[in-house]
Amino acid sequence: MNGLLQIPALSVLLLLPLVGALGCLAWDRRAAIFTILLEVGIALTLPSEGGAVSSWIRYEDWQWIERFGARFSLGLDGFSLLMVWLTLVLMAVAIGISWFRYQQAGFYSLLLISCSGVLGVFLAQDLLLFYLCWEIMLLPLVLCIALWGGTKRIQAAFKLLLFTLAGSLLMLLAFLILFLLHGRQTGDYSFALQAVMSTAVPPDLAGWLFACLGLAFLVKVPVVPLHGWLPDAYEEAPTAVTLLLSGVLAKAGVFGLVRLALPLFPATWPDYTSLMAVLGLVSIVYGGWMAYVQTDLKRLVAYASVAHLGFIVLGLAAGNAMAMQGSLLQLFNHGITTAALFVLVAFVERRTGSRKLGDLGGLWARAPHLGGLILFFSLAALGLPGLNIFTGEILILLGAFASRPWWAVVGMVGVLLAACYMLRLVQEVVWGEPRCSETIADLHRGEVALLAPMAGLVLWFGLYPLPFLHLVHNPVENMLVHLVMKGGLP
Amino acid sequence: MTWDMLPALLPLLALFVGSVTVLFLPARRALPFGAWCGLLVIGLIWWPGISSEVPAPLVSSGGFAKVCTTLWALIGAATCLLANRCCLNRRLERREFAALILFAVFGMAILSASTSLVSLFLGLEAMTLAFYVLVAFNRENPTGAEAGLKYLLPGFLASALLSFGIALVYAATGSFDLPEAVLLSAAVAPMSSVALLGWALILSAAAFKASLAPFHLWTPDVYQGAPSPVAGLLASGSKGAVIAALLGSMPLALLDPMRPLLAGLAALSMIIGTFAALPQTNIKRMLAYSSVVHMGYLVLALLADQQTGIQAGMFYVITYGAATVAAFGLVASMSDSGGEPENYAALDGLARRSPWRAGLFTCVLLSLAGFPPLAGFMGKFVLFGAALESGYLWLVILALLSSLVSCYYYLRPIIRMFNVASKEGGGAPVNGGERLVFALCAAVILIAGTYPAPFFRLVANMLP
Amino acid sequence: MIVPLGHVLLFAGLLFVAGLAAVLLRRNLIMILIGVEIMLNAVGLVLVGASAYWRHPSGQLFALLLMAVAAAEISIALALVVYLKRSRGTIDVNRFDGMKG
Amino acid sequence: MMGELLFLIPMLPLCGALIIMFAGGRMSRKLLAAVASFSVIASALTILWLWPLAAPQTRVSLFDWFEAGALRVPVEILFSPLSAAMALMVTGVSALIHLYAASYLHNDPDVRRFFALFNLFVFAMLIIVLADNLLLLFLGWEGVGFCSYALIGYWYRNPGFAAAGRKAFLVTRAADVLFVIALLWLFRLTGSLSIATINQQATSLPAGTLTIVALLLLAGACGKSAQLPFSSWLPDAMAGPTPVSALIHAATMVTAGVYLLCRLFPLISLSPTALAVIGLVGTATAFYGASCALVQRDIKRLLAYSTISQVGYMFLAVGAGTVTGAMFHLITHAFFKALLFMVAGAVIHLAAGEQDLFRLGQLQKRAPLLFWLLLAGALALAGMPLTAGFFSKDAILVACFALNSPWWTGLGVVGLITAFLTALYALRLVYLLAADRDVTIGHGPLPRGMIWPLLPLGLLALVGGQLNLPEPWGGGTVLQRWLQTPSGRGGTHAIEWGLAIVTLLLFVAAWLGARYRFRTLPMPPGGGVAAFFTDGWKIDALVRNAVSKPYEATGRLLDGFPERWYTAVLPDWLGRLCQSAGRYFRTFTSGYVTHYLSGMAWGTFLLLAILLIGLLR
Repeated sequence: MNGLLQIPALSVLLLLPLVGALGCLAWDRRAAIFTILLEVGIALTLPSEGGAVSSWIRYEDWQWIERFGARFSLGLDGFSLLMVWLTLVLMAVAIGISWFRYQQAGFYSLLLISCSGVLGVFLAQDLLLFYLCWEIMLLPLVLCIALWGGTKRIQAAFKLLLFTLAGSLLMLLAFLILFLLHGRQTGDYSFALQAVMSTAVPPDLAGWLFACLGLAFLVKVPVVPLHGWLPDAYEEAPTAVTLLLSGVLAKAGVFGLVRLALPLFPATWPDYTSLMAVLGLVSIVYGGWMAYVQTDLKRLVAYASVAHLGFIVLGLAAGNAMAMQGSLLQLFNHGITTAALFVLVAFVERRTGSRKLGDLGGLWARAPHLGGLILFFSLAALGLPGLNIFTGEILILLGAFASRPWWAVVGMVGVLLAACYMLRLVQEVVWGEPRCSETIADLHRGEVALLAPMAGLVLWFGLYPLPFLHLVHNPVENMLVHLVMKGGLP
Repeated sequence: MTWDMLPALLPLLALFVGSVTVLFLPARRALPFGAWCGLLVIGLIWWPGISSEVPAPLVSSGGFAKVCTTLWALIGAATCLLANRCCLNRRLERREFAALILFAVFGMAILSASTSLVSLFLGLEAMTLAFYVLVAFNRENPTGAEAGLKYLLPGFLASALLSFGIALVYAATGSFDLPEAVLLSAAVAPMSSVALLGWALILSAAAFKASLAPFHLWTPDVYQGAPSPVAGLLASGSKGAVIAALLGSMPLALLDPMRPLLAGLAALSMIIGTFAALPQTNIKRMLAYSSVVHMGYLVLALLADQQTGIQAGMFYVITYGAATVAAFGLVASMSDSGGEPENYAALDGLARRSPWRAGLFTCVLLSLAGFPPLAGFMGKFVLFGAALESGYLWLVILALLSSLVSCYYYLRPIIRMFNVASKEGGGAPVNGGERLVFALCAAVILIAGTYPAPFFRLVANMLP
Repeated sequence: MIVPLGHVLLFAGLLFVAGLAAVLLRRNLIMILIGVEIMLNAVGLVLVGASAYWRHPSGQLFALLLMAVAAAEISIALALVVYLKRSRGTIDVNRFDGMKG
Repeated sequence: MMGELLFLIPMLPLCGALIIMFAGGRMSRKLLAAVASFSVIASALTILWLWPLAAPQTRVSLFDWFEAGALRVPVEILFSPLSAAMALMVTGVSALIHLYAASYLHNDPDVRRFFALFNLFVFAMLIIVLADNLLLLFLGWEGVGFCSYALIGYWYRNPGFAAAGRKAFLVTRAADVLFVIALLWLFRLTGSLSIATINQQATSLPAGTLTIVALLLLAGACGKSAQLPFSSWLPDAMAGPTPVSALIHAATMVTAGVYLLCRLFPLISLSPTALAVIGLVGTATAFYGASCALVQRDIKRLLAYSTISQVGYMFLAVGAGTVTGAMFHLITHAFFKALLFMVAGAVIHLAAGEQDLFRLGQLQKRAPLLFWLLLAGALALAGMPLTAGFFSKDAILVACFALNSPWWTGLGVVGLITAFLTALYALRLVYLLAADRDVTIGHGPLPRGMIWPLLPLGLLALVGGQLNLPEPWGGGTVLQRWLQTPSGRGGTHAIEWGLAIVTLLLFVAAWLGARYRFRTLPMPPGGGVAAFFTDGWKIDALVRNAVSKPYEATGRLLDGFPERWYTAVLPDWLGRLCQSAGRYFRTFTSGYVTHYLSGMAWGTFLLLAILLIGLLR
């Protein structure tokens, strides 16, 4: 706020990756590592700096485009902090896993640009800035897929681009309409989120606008009927991109839902909760079912990811503090676990040259560490208590049961399905007589170093999630208060 | 006409005198002279010592005209700088080339500054006459002559339509003055349908110049056959000037019956342009269809409320102009004595051979596609916002859909540039003039996308 | 004014359509150009008629301007005709179809 | 302050597991076994040391696991008489089995993984036993499930073994789903997940809801305890090493369901319907298990069905309202079933891995001590009077008959029939193992480490009845007085004695029958009826055909349509549609300038037409 004396840490956080991207191109791809380390450093110091006076840990605000009252304003609260951490962790993992595989600086440059966009999405407090960052985060990854992906990369990239862009254009339309409406009502043409939130939107229009935003965000997540881009994009993308898509961009979708769609149209929200819950449940069951019959490891994990994201959407729909906290926490948990699984799939493929379930088996006999980590993260993914996914799932289910029991009951079926497909993966990859050649190596030190922190986070969030639950407590409370005041909740 | 009108006319006179003078210079000086001449004009416009308070007849000298003339002069100067390589490669006559460019800019300046249907006609014809020659300038090449023919005949037809339209408007209202003629058209009850007929004919002619569907058929052939710098000038300057004239002095949207016409043109352009660009494999033809789409977007500005319409439209013209000049400039800069690299195949591996060109081309195409944080996004944003404000939701949705589909054809060349391994050696190095133009365009694309406030202040100056 | 403006407009309209027909239906470059000239003459007719109707000379001035412009246009066109005839040996416009799609 | 030390009880095995996992790479085989055994023994000693804390119900909390909304889940231990007794049984039996396993796996290359999982299992089991919060209990619940999964598939190179582990996990998971639903429901009703709080508030809950919740809990318990209809995983689970079967699938984990019901008995007992169903499930399973055990050829599968059957008795006990009876039978069963499994392991070891009863024999000649131990276990299982099994089983049946209702009397009669069958198959096992025939001989002599851990168990199997000797027998009902749990309606002396006599008669009948049928070299059972029983009433095939196969097949169908169609075919088709629209619009630009001129003319006409329409309106 008084940004003169303090370092504007959020802006630095947001813009540094862009500098890093230029550094990659101009100097060397090592700039990416320096950048991401610096970013992690900044992000870790963030909570200590701010005061606990308001709900914002930090807030930075600059004039940007007077003509539409768009401001360069960034705000950080517990929820965004969690998301920023997730982004940076996964970005570091993405860079790490690509390091020996892709030599071109452009790859890292694109990753960093996308990183900047994602951070912007998590921090922006202005609709225009949000939209800008929303697009910036997507395109570099699309290019990464198109340039470094598998055999069907071009189609996959375009499918991803067009599906999600269709959503985001709807979002742009909604923002524009909201902007004009607000301007007409108050005479103050502004894109600032706080200002626009006070607009009185006629109920009919609010329904449409909410649908636009909801579509935009849910395509990104994605929930099941909107997931058309997902299997191919996940399968064809380089692992770094896959894990960012599932680990970070999907989260941006939910984040947008929580941060924009709900607060902007609180009164509309009750009309849509049932639909949202049904979408979540369909994702859980359908995703789980599809995951079970996949023969490609990456596709299996991709559908598993859809199923898990369904829980998060379900938690939002449940609309009570417990479920929402669970959902927000689950964003982080899912990010870590799914990313780790994708990383492991990449390691398996690197060693055996195949991702087909039929070609694999008996990994434990050849590479026990790799097998062990696959088992570990699979257990996390199937919701074993004490590991991170369980933490979020049980909170979501408790919350969902409290508001509509049958949602939780259907959700529980998803828990069973998760066990089915994850154990199938373990069965076909880890156990059995080894089918791969004798010579494959176990994880080397660098690979362990990549996965060990993630495993640590899985345990930490599974066994002692309390600090993080406290982190998202205030944001959830604030939002619920807002919803209740605006008639979004009884 | 008196001497105190001279300051107002000075930029136009400078362009005209320049275009004559350049013919007497040594050939190697001609194109730089053209560029300097453009800068001189800009200087004359903005030099505080020259006050243009006494208006000249037929052309205005207000803020709108000043900014427009500046734009066309800049684009003209850029075209001169970009033309050098292609003139040298193909041994074209540089003096005449520079003279024609300056003359075309002269026509554009009159066109966008016109306050009367007479000057409008005059400007349009001056510009078009220069382009007839410029398009066919590379006459050794059979496509050059063919392009000339394909621009000439529809151009003639358009002139006829335009002049008949003007004559009808005059017959109905008794005035050539703009915008009185527009405002009178609604008032002269018995004759208003004649006036409207006249405006519709004028609109068809303008649609031809701006290549709005279904008047766009010449565009791809002419862009392909013309030398790239000329195509760039044609796409950015000539179309921009026509749109500027429609925006600034001919508020057709004030006539209610004209609105569906405009909306129809916009819708058709977006649909046809977008789809027809999809299967293209020739860069210049793709850019041609893309320009059809962009002109369709620009019609939205015509439909908007005039104040916001002018701002949004001119901002869009600036962003689109920068991107288009850079795109055609890049094609020109990669040309050699064998011709220009037209097919996508020529782009394969460009990122290896010439990373800066590839980078700029990527920026340009992404800006045209409207990806933030590049200028094209901001342009579309204000444009669609303006259209939405005046209630054209369906057109905005159509425009959004067309932007969505258009991503495909903008991204395809980008992917080829980076994807396929290099086949040939590095292209010719970028020369100084080109570097200047590219830097300027890149700056506009980036700044207008991330911090557009100065540009908005600029276009806000244009309001009457 | 002896002839009502309506008649002038009607006649000019017919003339214009005739010229348009020539432009659209002929494939010979010269014939197309003649068609355009007919259309321009229709324009001149309207201008002069309207000028008389409004008792205002500007229409006639415009007609003169139009003639000059038409002359300039036609000179360029004829130069092209000569060039095309010399290089390709034909002035059938549809023989020039090297670019399409 | 002493209270905090209670956390040592589960933490010691966990530390053992972690040490073995992370530092075990450089340890010798002996050291591994020593670390693993020591951590469990230390845990058992800690329980004994802190035993005084149990009577006053010590409750210690370490930190909060969750806190969100109304939910607060502390990591809290409740050291009550019930949990202390159960914990002591678990650690004690575990310690013996750990020692046995050290010898049993003396030449297995992967023993580090075994001991790590084994210790982890003890940790998770102790969490179940000691947790007061249902969510924490669920942590242990799933933890033992995982360990069971990993240990069943311990010899992972055999895909069938790994699949058996997976089956165990999935079947129990299916039941757990119902359990978690009960948990969610309880939270919604009481706003807490603490067992104590739930039990307290249970009386204020509506009766219908209560019944459903109790039945859901029953389902969860059935999954873990391999009761009908979730029983089919246990026989397959015998793929694991025998110590695993002894510890997890006989003595401890499979009784976790019973333990859960005992803990939540105050809640469950409020619903007579639920109790009736629990009794029914228990009796049915007991009969089912016994009927299947009767015809098994595989020694371990026989014991597995026997376990299913015996755990059924425990359910019957809970249904009949005697928690003490259930716990009593749970403990005695742990003794004699662990003993039987370990004897079976030794027998298999002697026969070089042969598990077919009809190829084993000559036990009393080759290893007389082992034979006597077998006999002790089998007699306890068969419920020979004065053995541990006799007293604990009788307690249950007494409780049934004492209720004096047709339903419970009926169940009691079935229980008696089952007792006869039990005696029959237990003695069949003895006769077959003692049979005089050519047998495979392998591996040389039995390691001593595999014998002596059996001795205490053998002793306990015979005299364990003293733990809770009923009053008419002059016993002090030690267990009952210690646990202070409901023990059902006390039986009259007439019922006690009558039942004892009937049981004795049944045992004798069974002995005579077995002697007649199995003493001389019998043929293996054959024919369709036998196959039906051998395959566990074909439940497996039923589930496979009704659930697994349709699930997978439908999944494959859906993967083709709509999934592939929607994610691949439809987008491609749309793309092609756009492209062909583009090609169509391209044809307008035909290359003929006359067409371009016509295009302009048409365009003008179009504009004029729009104008005209507008004007006419």
